[in-house]
Amino acid sequence: MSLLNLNDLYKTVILEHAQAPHHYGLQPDLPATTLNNPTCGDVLTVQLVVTANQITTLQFSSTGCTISQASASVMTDVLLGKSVSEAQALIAAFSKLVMGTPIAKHDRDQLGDAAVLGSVAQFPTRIRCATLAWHAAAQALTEVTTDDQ
Amino acid sequence: MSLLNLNDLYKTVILEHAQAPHHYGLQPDLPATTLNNPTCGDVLTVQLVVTANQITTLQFSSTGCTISQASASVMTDVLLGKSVSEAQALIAAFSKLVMGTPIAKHDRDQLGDAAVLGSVAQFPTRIRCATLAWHAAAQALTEVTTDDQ
Amino acid sequence: MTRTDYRRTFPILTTKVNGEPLIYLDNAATTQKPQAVIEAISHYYAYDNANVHRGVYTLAARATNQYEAVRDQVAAFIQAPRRDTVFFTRSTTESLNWVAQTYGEQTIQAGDEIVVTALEHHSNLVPWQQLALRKRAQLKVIQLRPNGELDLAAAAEQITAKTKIVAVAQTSNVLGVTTPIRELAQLAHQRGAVIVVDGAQTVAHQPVNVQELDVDFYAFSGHKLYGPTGVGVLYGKLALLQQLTPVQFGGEMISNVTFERTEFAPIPQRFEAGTPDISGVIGLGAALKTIQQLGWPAIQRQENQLTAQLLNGLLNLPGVTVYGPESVAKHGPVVAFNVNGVHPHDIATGLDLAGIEVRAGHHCAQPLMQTLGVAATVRASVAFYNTTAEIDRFLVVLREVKEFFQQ
Amino acid sequence: MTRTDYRRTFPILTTKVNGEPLIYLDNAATTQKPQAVIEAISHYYAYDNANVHRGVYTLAARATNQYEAVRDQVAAFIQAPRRDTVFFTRSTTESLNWVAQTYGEQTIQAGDEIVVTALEHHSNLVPWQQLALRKRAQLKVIQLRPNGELDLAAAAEQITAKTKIVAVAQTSNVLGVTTPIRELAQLAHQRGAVIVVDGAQTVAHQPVNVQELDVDFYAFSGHKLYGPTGVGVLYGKLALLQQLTPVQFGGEMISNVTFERTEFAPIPQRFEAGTPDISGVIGLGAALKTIQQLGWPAIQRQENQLTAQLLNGLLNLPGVTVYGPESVAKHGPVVAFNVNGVHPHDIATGLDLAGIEVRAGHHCAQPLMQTLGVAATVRASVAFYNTTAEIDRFLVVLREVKEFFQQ
Ligand SMILES: Cc1ncc(COP(=O)(O)O)c(C=O)c1O
Ligand SMILES: Cc1ncc(COP(=O)(O)O)c(C=O)c1O
Repeated sequence: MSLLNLNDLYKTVILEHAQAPHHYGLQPDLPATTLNNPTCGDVLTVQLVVTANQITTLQFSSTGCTISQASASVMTDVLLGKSVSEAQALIAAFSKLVMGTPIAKHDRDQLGDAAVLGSVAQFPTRIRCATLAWHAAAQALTEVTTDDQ
Repeated sequence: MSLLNLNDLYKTVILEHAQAPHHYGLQPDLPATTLNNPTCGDVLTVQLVVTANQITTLQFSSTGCTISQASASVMTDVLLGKSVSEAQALIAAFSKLVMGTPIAKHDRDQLGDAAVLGSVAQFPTRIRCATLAWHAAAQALTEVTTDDQ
Repeated sequence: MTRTDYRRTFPILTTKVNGEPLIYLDNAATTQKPQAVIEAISHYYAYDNANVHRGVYTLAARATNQYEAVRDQVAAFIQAPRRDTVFFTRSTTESLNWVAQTYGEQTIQAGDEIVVTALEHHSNLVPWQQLALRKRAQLKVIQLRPNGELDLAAAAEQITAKTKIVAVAQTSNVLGVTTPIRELAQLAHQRGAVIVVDGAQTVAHQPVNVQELDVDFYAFSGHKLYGPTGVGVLYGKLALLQQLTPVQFGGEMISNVTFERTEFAPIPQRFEAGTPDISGVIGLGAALKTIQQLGWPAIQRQENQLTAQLLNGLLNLPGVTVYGPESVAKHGPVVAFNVNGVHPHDIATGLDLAGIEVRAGHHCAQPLMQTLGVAATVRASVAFYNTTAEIDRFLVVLREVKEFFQQ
Repeated sequence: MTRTDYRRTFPILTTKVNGEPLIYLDNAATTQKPQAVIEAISHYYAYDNANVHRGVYTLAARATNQYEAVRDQVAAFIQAPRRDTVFFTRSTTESLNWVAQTYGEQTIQAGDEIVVTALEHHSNLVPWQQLALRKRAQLKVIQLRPNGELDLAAAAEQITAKTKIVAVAQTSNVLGVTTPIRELAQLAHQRGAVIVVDGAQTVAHQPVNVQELDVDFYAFSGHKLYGPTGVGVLYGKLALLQQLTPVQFGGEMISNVTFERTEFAPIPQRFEAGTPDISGVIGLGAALKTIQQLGWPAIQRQENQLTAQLLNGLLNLPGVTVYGPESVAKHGPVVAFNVNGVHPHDIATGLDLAGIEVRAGHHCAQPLMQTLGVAATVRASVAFYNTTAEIDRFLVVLREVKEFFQQ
């Protein structure tokens, strides 16, 4: 094996996010959304607060692989400060990206570090790892949005 | 197809027995043993009386194919007048015969017309048709024998 | 490729039986398999074999993708609204039993009615009969018209407000008649019942649209559809499937397990406990592709022609009784008959000696035999790969066999 | 033929994955298939395909004889006393569920106990758990010793006069440990319980004698035994099978049917409703023949050597935790481990890029993971066709992957 192959998937930025994830840790007093990945038993929880239609708090905690940890970390970076509809659009764009579907340049730019996870498309069994946090955020968004109304 | 093949299985003596079976018909006042062939739904009933260890009555009735009708007919010819143990030995010999296992010359002689049914061995799916009556007789024998004791 | 080219891709059809070229006319029992199906299975084992839904490695992904792609194919084949409304079983028999064990078990109470028809295969009769016995419910039977067609007026009488389940075959495996599923579905739904359809004898011979038919459950087998043994399908309406609990547990049908309790996975995984027949499913995918490539018009044109030839040939043979409708328009590719005074077994053996394979027996429809007043029948059933020359030969040999026994 | 010759008859073992020669180390999930098995299936479809138990014609007889001959092979393989004490299911999972649905359903009452062990696969846990919940019975768990071995003293405590069923795997699919089935059977019988054994991970790796073990039910899968998917086996003691009623109805499992009632066929037909996986059964026959030809001594010698190499290699890698016993003598050919600080998925992906296929996850044994205090593990499992060179390469690449992530 050439370790180059490993580098294809596990780019430095991914390893860095996984080793020192951003916005990691939960607050006891905030509502939380938990999803799990039945294949590996991984569990991921996000907490998300929307104030005046803007994501003002977004943090997570998880037991999971490098891909899921890194993906959760970059997700918090990307979505924090976004409006609900911007966030929803970016979540959809990220899903496409990791499925290998081309996305608009504008979305790609907005995704920032997360765009690096596009390499997951070549590893179909790992797509679920990459999308877990984003699915959790999407679900949390519907919950807070519903609460607002 | 050559009809010669059909003649191999359906020898003249078999056709004759099937068309005019011997000892056909039941008596309302005698105990009866009924077996069925689940594949085709055929039903065969025998009545068997043992007096002083000898088969004194043996008759049958059935809805069935040529092979099962002919086999029942020759069976009554062969077993009538035999002792219980002779009959049991002949039933066992007949079973072997139609399975294609060699049998003793003495048994073969005793089987008479029934020996012709040895050709069934080449038609594995029809063996059950040939043995149905003999199985019914064997079962009836255990029932009357038990009654005697 | 033409229909004749497709016939050539079925290796068994070029073999001999008892020294004579095989003429296979027991397609209602199981169909033969094209090279494409045989190769799909071999290829899977030679290149892609791994367990599904479990591994993160490449082979496992390949196996899982191929397996799940067939679910999409099956959903498209019967026009199911969503891929997760179909799941894989062993057979039609298992699919129908599953509905009885889940929906039936949960729904039926003492005094309820389950309605079947007089033409059902044991697989769509005994599960309901046993359920009715267990629950002290009543099993009711829709009788047939003298020509074997289902009597819709009788159906309207039998299906009442007490009816909870109507279970019916779309095509009879004995009489070849097709039942009016849309109308029965409407009747059932008007009375608040669900309709469970046994499509075992239908799916290989005509396009099926479960949404247009508006059926609640639809069952069929791969092996009667040019696919391998070991794989069946059950379609169910989304809302029904979602409310049902599994009957088998273990493997990948869970989402979380502790010693105390289990959370089940979403449908369809929830209903596929343990390692499924992966190669069977992949083989079924190849079979569906063959049907799609050949196309319904070519299949139906040939089958209609063969059925007409078979039916008319038998009707014109003196001393032969044909069961079911005499009109080709009302006939699926199955014809049951008897030669007067000759037992069906003897006819089948006579034909077999000429390489012609037909069924003799009760065809797993004993109550229908009782209705017809016979113990057994002969049955010839065709598929698109049969030829008019084969039917000609069948009719010639049948006449010879008949004369042999009636001599 | 030598073991190496046999290896060459597995076509997939000469393929590449991700550009590297395939090193298949997920044999506990499913084994690869020799050419003999692939060809048995192809040959059946190309020459002998017909439905079983139904036709009187030649093809049907051939199919039925081949199918039933495998029943004899299976009975001999596990030393069952009679051919009719084994029947075919889809899988281990179905076999175990079947026992729960028949014997379990008929026997278990509120307050009874069902005893399992802490190492069970979901397929031998969830069916009993759900049965216990349905019946308000108690599910009890025999715990393991720290090295993963079953604690017989704990078993003697858990199995009481209230225990009706003891369900246990003979070999763990995670820890590789083998449980003392004979002793457990004795304990169970002394207390008046039956023992149900999950042999999924055992039958490919050591001879099994169900009479000597004195087990009441024994379940396994063809696909973990070099055979096809879609076929499983259940053995049951004669007296038990004879008293059980079927759970699926239809097809050839009947002896007489009217609309009102059904008489079931004798065992084993009674329990094989509908068209079975005929080609799967015939493929299993070919697999059993391969095992017999190669012989247990050759298989066990190689698997013991590979297991020792694997286990010692992993134990000697710093930063690696191995679960289960550290002694090869106590080890089946399955080793579960973790690389400290690296998620099992990442390890499996790293190995996969080098063509090495191992499992990462909970291995359908979530409660055992909870006992081990981990969410998931990596698992490498060998079969007789694996080589020492493959294990060497696995250990080398594992070290590289480990360093990559721990850099
Ligand atoms: C109408 C009908 N229903 C059900 C079945 C049962 O199919 P299977 O044996 O594949 O379960 C058959 C075929 O035997 C059939 O013809
Ligand atoms: C110990 C054990 N039991 C049961 C099973 C289930 O086997 P299957 O998926 O073939 O039903 C497995 C394999 O996954 C196993 O390892």
